[in-house]
Order: sequence, then structure tokens, then C-alpha cells
Amino acid sequence: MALITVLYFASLRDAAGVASETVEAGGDLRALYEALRARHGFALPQDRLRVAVDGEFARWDDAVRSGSEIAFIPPVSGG
Amino acid sequence: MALITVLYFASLRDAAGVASETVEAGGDLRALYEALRARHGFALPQDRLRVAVDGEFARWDDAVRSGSEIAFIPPVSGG
Amino acid sequence: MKRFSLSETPFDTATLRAQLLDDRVGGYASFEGWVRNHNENRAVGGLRYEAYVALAEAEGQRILDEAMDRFAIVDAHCVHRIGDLAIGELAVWVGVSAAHRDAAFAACRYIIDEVKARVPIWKHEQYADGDAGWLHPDSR
Amino acid sequence: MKRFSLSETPFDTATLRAQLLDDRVGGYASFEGWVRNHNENRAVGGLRYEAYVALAEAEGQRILDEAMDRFAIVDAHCVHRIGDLAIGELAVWVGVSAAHRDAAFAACRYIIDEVKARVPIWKHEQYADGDAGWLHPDSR
Repeated sequence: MALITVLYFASLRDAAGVASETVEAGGDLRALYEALRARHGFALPQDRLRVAVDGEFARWDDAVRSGSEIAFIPPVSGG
Repeated sequence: MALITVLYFASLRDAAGVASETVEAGGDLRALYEALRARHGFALPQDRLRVAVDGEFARWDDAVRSGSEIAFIPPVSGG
Repeated sequence: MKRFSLSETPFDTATLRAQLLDDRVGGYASFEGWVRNHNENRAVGGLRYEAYVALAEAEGQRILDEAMDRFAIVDAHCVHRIGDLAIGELAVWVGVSAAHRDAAFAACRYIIDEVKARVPIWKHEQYADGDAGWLHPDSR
Repeated sequence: MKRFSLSETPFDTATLRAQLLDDRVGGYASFEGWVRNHNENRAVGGLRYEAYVALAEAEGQRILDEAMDRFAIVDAHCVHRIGDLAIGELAVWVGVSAAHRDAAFAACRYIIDEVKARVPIWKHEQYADGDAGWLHPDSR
């Protein structure tokens, strides 16, 4: 298991109740999101999100790396 | 024959040497331009110009009307 | 409402822009044409715009009216300089406000294209080599 | 060169525009997005933009770099507001300078479209009826 930091934005942060949290996780980023979605009740399915690791976009089947900072990116609405 | 005022712009004015002149003319606007082109040596053929009468675009086969102000419009280059 | 103007002096686009905005506006597109230091590989030292003023104002207004009819826009305005301009001066400005950006972009493009094609304004360029001349491009 | 910025305070587009101009510029296209008083028929009282700052700055810069590569433009810049905005405030500005207008328009449109689609910024709208919510539109 890896110790990671997860960042939440917009509706994900509202649902999680925190802007970030430290969690123990294994597997890939897709499995991580599904676990956190079950815990926090996120409405958004994984296929509507993007995921970033340490400030760069990543792939959902990337493995979770210990010490990394992971952000789930809901559909954006700037402009 | 009708007494009219002709306005010249851009290269037509340079060739005519005047910004406007009063001329006696008959027939239509196409014939008027051809006569003035012969007199002043305008380089531009009639089919590259537009023509306006009293501040509104007109048709080349409109008859010359006495007292009107006629302008020959070379290809424009604003912007 | 007067939406097309000729100006013999430099004009302030910020003031003009402010007049186009209200609470309904979500998108604002603008275009500015500036005097370049070259044209088709010739060095340009400055230029002069001459207009057939009465017809230019009427035709410019017609183009702006057409844009208001054809596109879902809130407001639009175009100003064209006439007289002597130096390199780097603003020659023409178009501003369009709309609820959404599609209409703002489309109307802005329509206005500048039509103004360049239809409004009786002529450009006289002075070249760095001492030559000068009127631009009479092939009509579309 | 930094061409994409986030701003927590209102910013001055005239200064930003001036930085894009030089003697080679013949055309300048810009787009501004403003806070409307309605969205899909709901009355909006104000809004807040939140960003994942590090990634938004990186992705915004990437979009501006792409525009510099793909279009024959001289320079380009985009600034996006974050934080609380009132009705009528400027939310995003794009400015593009080029020798010719085709490239200026195309690059300006490209930048605003890509920024809206890709940069991690989220809009939180407060409605006049007291409701509020994050906008998470369907991804393209």
C-alpha cells in the first residue's frame, strides 16, 4: 500500500467535505477513484473525470505511487 | 445633354488632377465613364469600378440625370 | 443608432468597448487593424486613408445593420480612421457584444470583411524607397 | 515566455493589449468573456471561479504554445480570473496579434475554445433564487 495525498475540487470537494486528504491506497488510479467515490458518495462517474499526478495529467491505469499528489478533475467550466 | 458634377477619388483624382468637375453629358453612366476615361487617361477599366449617384450606389445603365452628383468608385482598400 | 463612424483623429477603443457592454453580454469579440511597417515585402513609411465620406458612412451603417440582423448579438460598432497615419497607428476597430461567443466572433468577422470589401475608403501607401501609390486590389 | 495567467483581481486589458503590438502587427483579434446575469434561463447573482492552479497554469501555457505553433501569429496572451466575480465583471480575456487577420481570428478562437475545454477551472454560480452549484458540463 502507498501513502498518497488526494486533492478535491469543485463538487468533489463539497461532497468530500475537505480540499485534500491523505489516504493509503494500492492498485491503479481508477481503483483509487472508485474507492473514494464509494466512501464520499461522489455523483460523477470516473469516465467523466480526468486525473492528474503531481501537477500533470495522468492515465487511469497508472499505478498509485507512494508520496504522490493525485487530483481528480471534474468537467471544467472556465471562460 | 445634362449638367452634372463628377467626383474623383484616389487614383482617379490623381489622374484627373481635380477632385471634382462639372461636365455636360448624355446617355448612361457607363458611357459617361468611358468618355471621362478617354479624356483623363484613367487606367482602371469600367468593370473594376462601382458608380454612385447622389451618395447611393447606382447601376451603370442608369441614365445621367441633370443636376446629379456622380462618383466613380475604384476598388476600395480600407481596413 | 449610429454604429459606423469615420474618425480623423486617433480614438479610444476602451470607451467604445464600454458602450457595447451590458448585463446580458457574455462574450465580446473585437478586431483591430494596425498600420504595418511592410506590405507585400515593401517597407512602408506611413499611409493615408481617403474616403467618400457620405457614401462610406451610409455603406458602413448598412453593414452594421446587416450584422445586427444576421447574428444573435447585443450590439456592434466599427470606427475607421481617415487622413494621415504613422506606422503602428490603429486604422480600424470593430467591437461586437453578444450573449455567446459564436455570434460575437461571426459578426466581428463579417463586419471587418464587408467593411474592407464594400466601404469606399482608399489606402495611399508611402514606401521607404520614396515611391507611393493608391491600393486598388482586385474586387472580390 | 509566460502567455497564460490566472488573476485574483480585475486586470487591465489595455495594458495587456499594448504588450502584444509591434510594427509587424497588422491585425489584432481579442475575445472577452463577461459574467452574464443569466445562464440557461436562470437569473445569476454572481459567481466564483476556482482553479487547480498548478495544472491550470501548465495547461493554459500549453494551449498558448500550441497556438503560437499552429497559426502565423506574432504574439498571444490569455488571462482568466479566479475568485468571486460580480455580474458584468470580466472573467477571461484573449488577445492575439498577427500580420494578417485570418490568423489572428483563428488563433483567438482556438485559444478560448481550448481554455474552456481543457484548463482545470470551475465555475460556481449563485442564482437569484438562493440556489447555487458547480457547473460540470458534459465533456467534449
